[in-house]
Amino acid sequence: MSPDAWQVTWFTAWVAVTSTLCILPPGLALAWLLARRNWPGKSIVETLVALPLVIPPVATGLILLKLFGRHGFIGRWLEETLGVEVVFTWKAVVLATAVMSFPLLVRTARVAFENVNPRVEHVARTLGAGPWRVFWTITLPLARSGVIAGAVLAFARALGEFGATVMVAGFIPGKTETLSLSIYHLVQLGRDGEALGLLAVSVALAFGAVWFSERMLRKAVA
Amino acid sequence: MSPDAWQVTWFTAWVAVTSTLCILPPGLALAWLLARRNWPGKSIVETLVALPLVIPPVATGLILLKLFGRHGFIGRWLEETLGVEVVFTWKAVVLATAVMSFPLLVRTARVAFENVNPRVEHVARTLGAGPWRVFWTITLPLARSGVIAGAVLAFARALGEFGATVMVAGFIPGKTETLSLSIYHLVQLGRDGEALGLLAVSVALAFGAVWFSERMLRKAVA
Amino acid sequence: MNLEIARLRLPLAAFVLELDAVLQSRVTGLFGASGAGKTSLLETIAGLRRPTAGHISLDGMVLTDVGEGIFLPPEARGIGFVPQDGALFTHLDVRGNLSFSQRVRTHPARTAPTFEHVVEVLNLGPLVARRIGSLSGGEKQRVAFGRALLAAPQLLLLDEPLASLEVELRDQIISYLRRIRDEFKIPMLLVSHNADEMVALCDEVLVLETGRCIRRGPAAELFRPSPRPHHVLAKPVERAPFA
Amino acid sequence: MNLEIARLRLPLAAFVLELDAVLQSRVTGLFGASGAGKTSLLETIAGLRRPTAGHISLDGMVLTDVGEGIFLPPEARGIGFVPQDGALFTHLDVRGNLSFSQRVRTHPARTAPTFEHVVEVLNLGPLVARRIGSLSGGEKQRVAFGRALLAAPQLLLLDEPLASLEVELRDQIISYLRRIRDEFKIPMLLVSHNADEMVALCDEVLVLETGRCIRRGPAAELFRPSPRPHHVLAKPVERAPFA
Amino acid sequence: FAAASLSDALKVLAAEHQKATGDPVHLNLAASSLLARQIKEGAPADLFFSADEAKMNDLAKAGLIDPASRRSLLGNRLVIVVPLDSSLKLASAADLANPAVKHLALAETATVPAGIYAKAYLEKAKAWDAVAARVVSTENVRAALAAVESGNADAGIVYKTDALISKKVKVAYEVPAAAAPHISYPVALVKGGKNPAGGAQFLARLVSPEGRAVFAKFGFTPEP
Ligand SMILES: Nc1ncnc2c1ncn2[C@@H]1O[C@H](COP(=O)(O)OP(=O)(O)OP(=O)(O)O)[C@@H](O)[C@H]1O
Ligand SMILES: Nc1ncnc2c1ncn2[C@@H]1O[C@H](COP(=O)(O)OP(=O)(O)OP(=O)(O)O)[C@@H](O)[C@H]1O
Ligand SMILES: [Mg+2]
Ligand SMILES: [Mg+2]
Repeated sequence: MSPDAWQVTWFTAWVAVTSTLCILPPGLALAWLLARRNWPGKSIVETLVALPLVIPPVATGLILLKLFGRHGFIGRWLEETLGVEVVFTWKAVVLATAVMSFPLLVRTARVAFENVNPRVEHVARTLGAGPWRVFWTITLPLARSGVIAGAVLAFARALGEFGATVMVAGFIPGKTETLSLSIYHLVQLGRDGEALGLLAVSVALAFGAVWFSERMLRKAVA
Repeated sequence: MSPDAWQVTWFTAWVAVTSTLCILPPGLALAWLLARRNWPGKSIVETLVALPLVIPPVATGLILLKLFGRHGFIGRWLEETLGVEVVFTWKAVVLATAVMSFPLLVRTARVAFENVNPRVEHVARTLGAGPWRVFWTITLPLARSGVIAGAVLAFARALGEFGATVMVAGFIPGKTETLSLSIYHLVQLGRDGEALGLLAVSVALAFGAVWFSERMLRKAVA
Repeated sequence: MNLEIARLRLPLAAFVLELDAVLQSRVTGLFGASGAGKTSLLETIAGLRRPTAGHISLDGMVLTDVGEGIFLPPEARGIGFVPQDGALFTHLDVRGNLSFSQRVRTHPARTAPTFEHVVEVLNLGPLVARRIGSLSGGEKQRVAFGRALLAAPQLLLLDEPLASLEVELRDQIISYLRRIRDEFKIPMLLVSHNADEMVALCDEVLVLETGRCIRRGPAAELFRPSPRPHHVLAKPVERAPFA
Repeated sequence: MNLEIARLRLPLAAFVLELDAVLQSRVTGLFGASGAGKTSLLETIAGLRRPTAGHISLDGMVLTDVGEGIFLPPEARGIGFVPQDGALFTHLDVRGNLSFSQRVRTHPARTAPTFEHVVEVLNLGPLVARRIGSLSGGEKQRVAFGRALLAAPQLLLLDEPLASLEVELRDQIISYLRRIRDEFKIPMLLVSHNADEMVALCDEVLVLETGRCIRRGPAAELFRPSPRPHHVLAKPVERAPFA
Repeated sequence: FAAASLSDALKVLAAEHQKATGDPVHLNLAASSLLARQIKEGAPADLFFSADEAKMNDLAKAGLIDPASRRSLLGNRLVIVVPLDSSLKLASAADLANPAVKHLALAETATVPAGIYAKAYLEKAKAWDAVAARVVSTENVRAALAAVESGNADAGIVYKTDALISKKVKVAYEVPAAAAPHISYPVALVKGGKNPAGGAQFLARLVSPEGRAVFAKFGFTPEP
């Protein structure tokens, strides 16, 4: 592999890991709320969460661009208060992949949380653990297979995301270039052979994630 | 809404339902095998299943085009034996959305199957139910929340799929035009207002699916 | 009944369950300390665990034979199993649990007690429409028991089916079990920690200890009346004004 | 101990649990038929269920007061609960279950039995490194029991903790419970169907029926020795060559 | 910001530019329509190199580019391609009405430049009505090419530069320059860029004879 390809691979892996880590806290919190609490508007929130899946990625990308762009609501605020520019930087890549993989994490983790027996959580509380500790020591470990599966799905999606990324981050070689963008680009140029090479790299990354998740699961069980 | 838009909406809903229904049997079977059996190459199959998520949609589309195209391996066979042409017809739309949503169903259903207590299945067998009946009367109902969640994810993905669809099915108004393709098209033309209208329709469909799934769950529990 | 268990070996966490026995009584008791291997033995007979060696046959039909690679699946054995923890189907209500075997059975049924009969004897009348999640411990145990009875088995394996029932209901069910034994001629294997139950029901008792049968004999011989007084709730006559 | 339960109302599937009682004994027994409401009462005291009306306080500390909207969360009550089904943490091994409360506790602990002590008395030594999934029924019950003891509670709620244990172990644990009662002065509420256990442990017993306390009094008064013989395993001396 | 089809040539030029001036050039390579969209939403671009005049006109109308800097730099030609093993003989647009052409692959005829040009060509040749029902619109030129490669479309109309990259299609007919609309790649400075001076410098390199030579090497026809 050329040094360029290495650099793209690292960047992609880094983006996928970062975006997965970023969505874990809010994703798990939301999944838990959906699984364990009843509140008005739950169905609406569920639909909203699924949105990035439902609408075509370009549209998601456009919405993100409008929000985070220089004229955008959040973008302007970020630039004025923190001096941070998001669009067309690596931050936009992370943002796009995070938004696109969020629904996958939430849905899968929710199923896992729903399957944890509340009686066991109750007993943990009589043993002196507050709700927060119960979540960390009981709910999360018991739901781990689902949470890990959700994280792997999110990671995989982050590796493959293209439509929204290219809209908010552009395809700037060496700056916002991910494997997925490169593959698209190479396919466009008819350089299928090189595209195939990068595809293999993507698949290897995905395989690594699956393998790692299986190991984590096995360790947790043993 | 214009009659055209209605037609596109119906077609999209129909495609999403059909592709979800098509992947349910193989998806659930595979999820069960991943959850309940240990076999060599399991990690590899898991990675393969996740592939449509990992690689950019165009690449998936290109691979499908090569397989199902007139010179393609499967395409030729289908045409010669059954006289069926897939590419650039509605069948290609269903194919593309099915392939793209398959990993979401499998992963989510797998988590749900893993959470079913095997003891309960064992007892069902001592009561005279064969493995097949146990699956239908015990495993599947107990895993229903996850299976339904997986189906909803798959349905949502099917609504939003764009990249692979446009590659194998083209954008043929009145024939392979889905909401997602229309939205993309309108966004490209800068007709954001109309795009927003169709987006709202997509979202309404997704909301319908979420609402329906919640109802099914509640009925199953009651 | 003729249940033959020959050279059975089943490795467990801390020891190996080993048994060689021919059981021919109508009701055989399994007695032994916590963790002696009683449940594991029942599960092996029911076809839920595969032993590493040995042979099990019931009335001439081979159920398991490790040497010849025979392992009849549980649903073909016609053996009812009431597990210690109930293992009820939480997605069905009580009626759904009780009638489960009737809906799924593929093998022909023996003459069996009727649904109404089982419901009456086990006192399940007010519960038939209830969800499993809202049952009390004893109620769950009775449902699991009724579910197995309605499967019309050729042999019933009962894992402490009376452990969380009060004395009155327990006595009632014991006399019902006696009728099953005599009327329907369904042989049983009964695990219990209660010697009185053993004496009341079993023709023969096996005592297990760390996976081996250390004693075996008629219940009346193995158990003796205790010198320690046994207590029951006194009739409330002496304190009439109360409640 | 001074556990005050005033005008408590908890609607259940078939009836409403209603109770008005001040409990001051060291060990109070709850006796009653399957489904009488015993478990529901314990869960309400532990803070796992919210009653629709009533007041509960322990040694002057208000735990629940529906009128004033007070509901102390379970972790702040210092009440140990051994549920009927164990509800063990399947992702931890036996040691992890036993030491759980030590790791998570935020409220200061009372003087409590030590880990080693509990392990020894409950015969858990060979089990500490085992996974929950491979335990027998009685083993699970003992782990759940030990886990609650190690939480150093101010009050112990025991839901049939001895139901699936053999007589020897049961006797041993009963004498241990007596020591806890006397040495550590932890008061207890004990649910059991076994009158002998009640007589051996309880100072006072409440008899529940469909959600109401129908009788109440010292164990020695409520129960009387049974005329029916009680059986125990006979010593194997008479058949010396066996085993 | 430049059309994706220009990427190979531009990467070479960007590298040369950095070597010569020390200023790095950040390329954003995507479909022209997408780039135009991004610039409209305030993307920080200095230079826009579009694959068609329409997109550039859009931005000019919105007042986002510096009209003085606008140049039509490159030209391209349309060709009709068929699968390598095809026996189809095509000598004019009218031949596309031949029933043997069941599917005709074009890039999307409303948004993608190649599609817009192809449609205009067919209309000019009075062949559009005859073939319209058999047109398969694809997302972009590359997809149209892929459709022909895989044999699912019997013919397609694409750029000459694109036809050259595929070894599985052959050019059946090269549309004469006069018969088709004038295809050109305009380039212009974007207003409000972060580094207008750098943009102008790079633009100068693109229009220089050396720049043109590089484009010519990649199959484009530099315009005067
Ligand atoms: N799946 C398993 N794998 C390994 N060991 C097991 C498994 N299940 C149980 N054991 C162990 O085997 C022994 C016998 O268990 P079993 O459940 O048969 O006991 P039991 O006689 O039914 O006890 P109890 O009266 O407490 O229910 C115990 O030490 C237990 O820990
Ligand atoms: N979550 C619940 N919702 C409604 N009703 C319930 C619920 N849990 C239990 N019940 C019902 O309330 C009654 C009392 O149940 P509880 O579990 O308190 O009985 P119990 O006295 O502990 O019986 P057992 O000795 O059988 O364990 C039973 O009829 C039971 O079916
Ligand atoms: Mg057991
Ligand atoms: Mg109870």
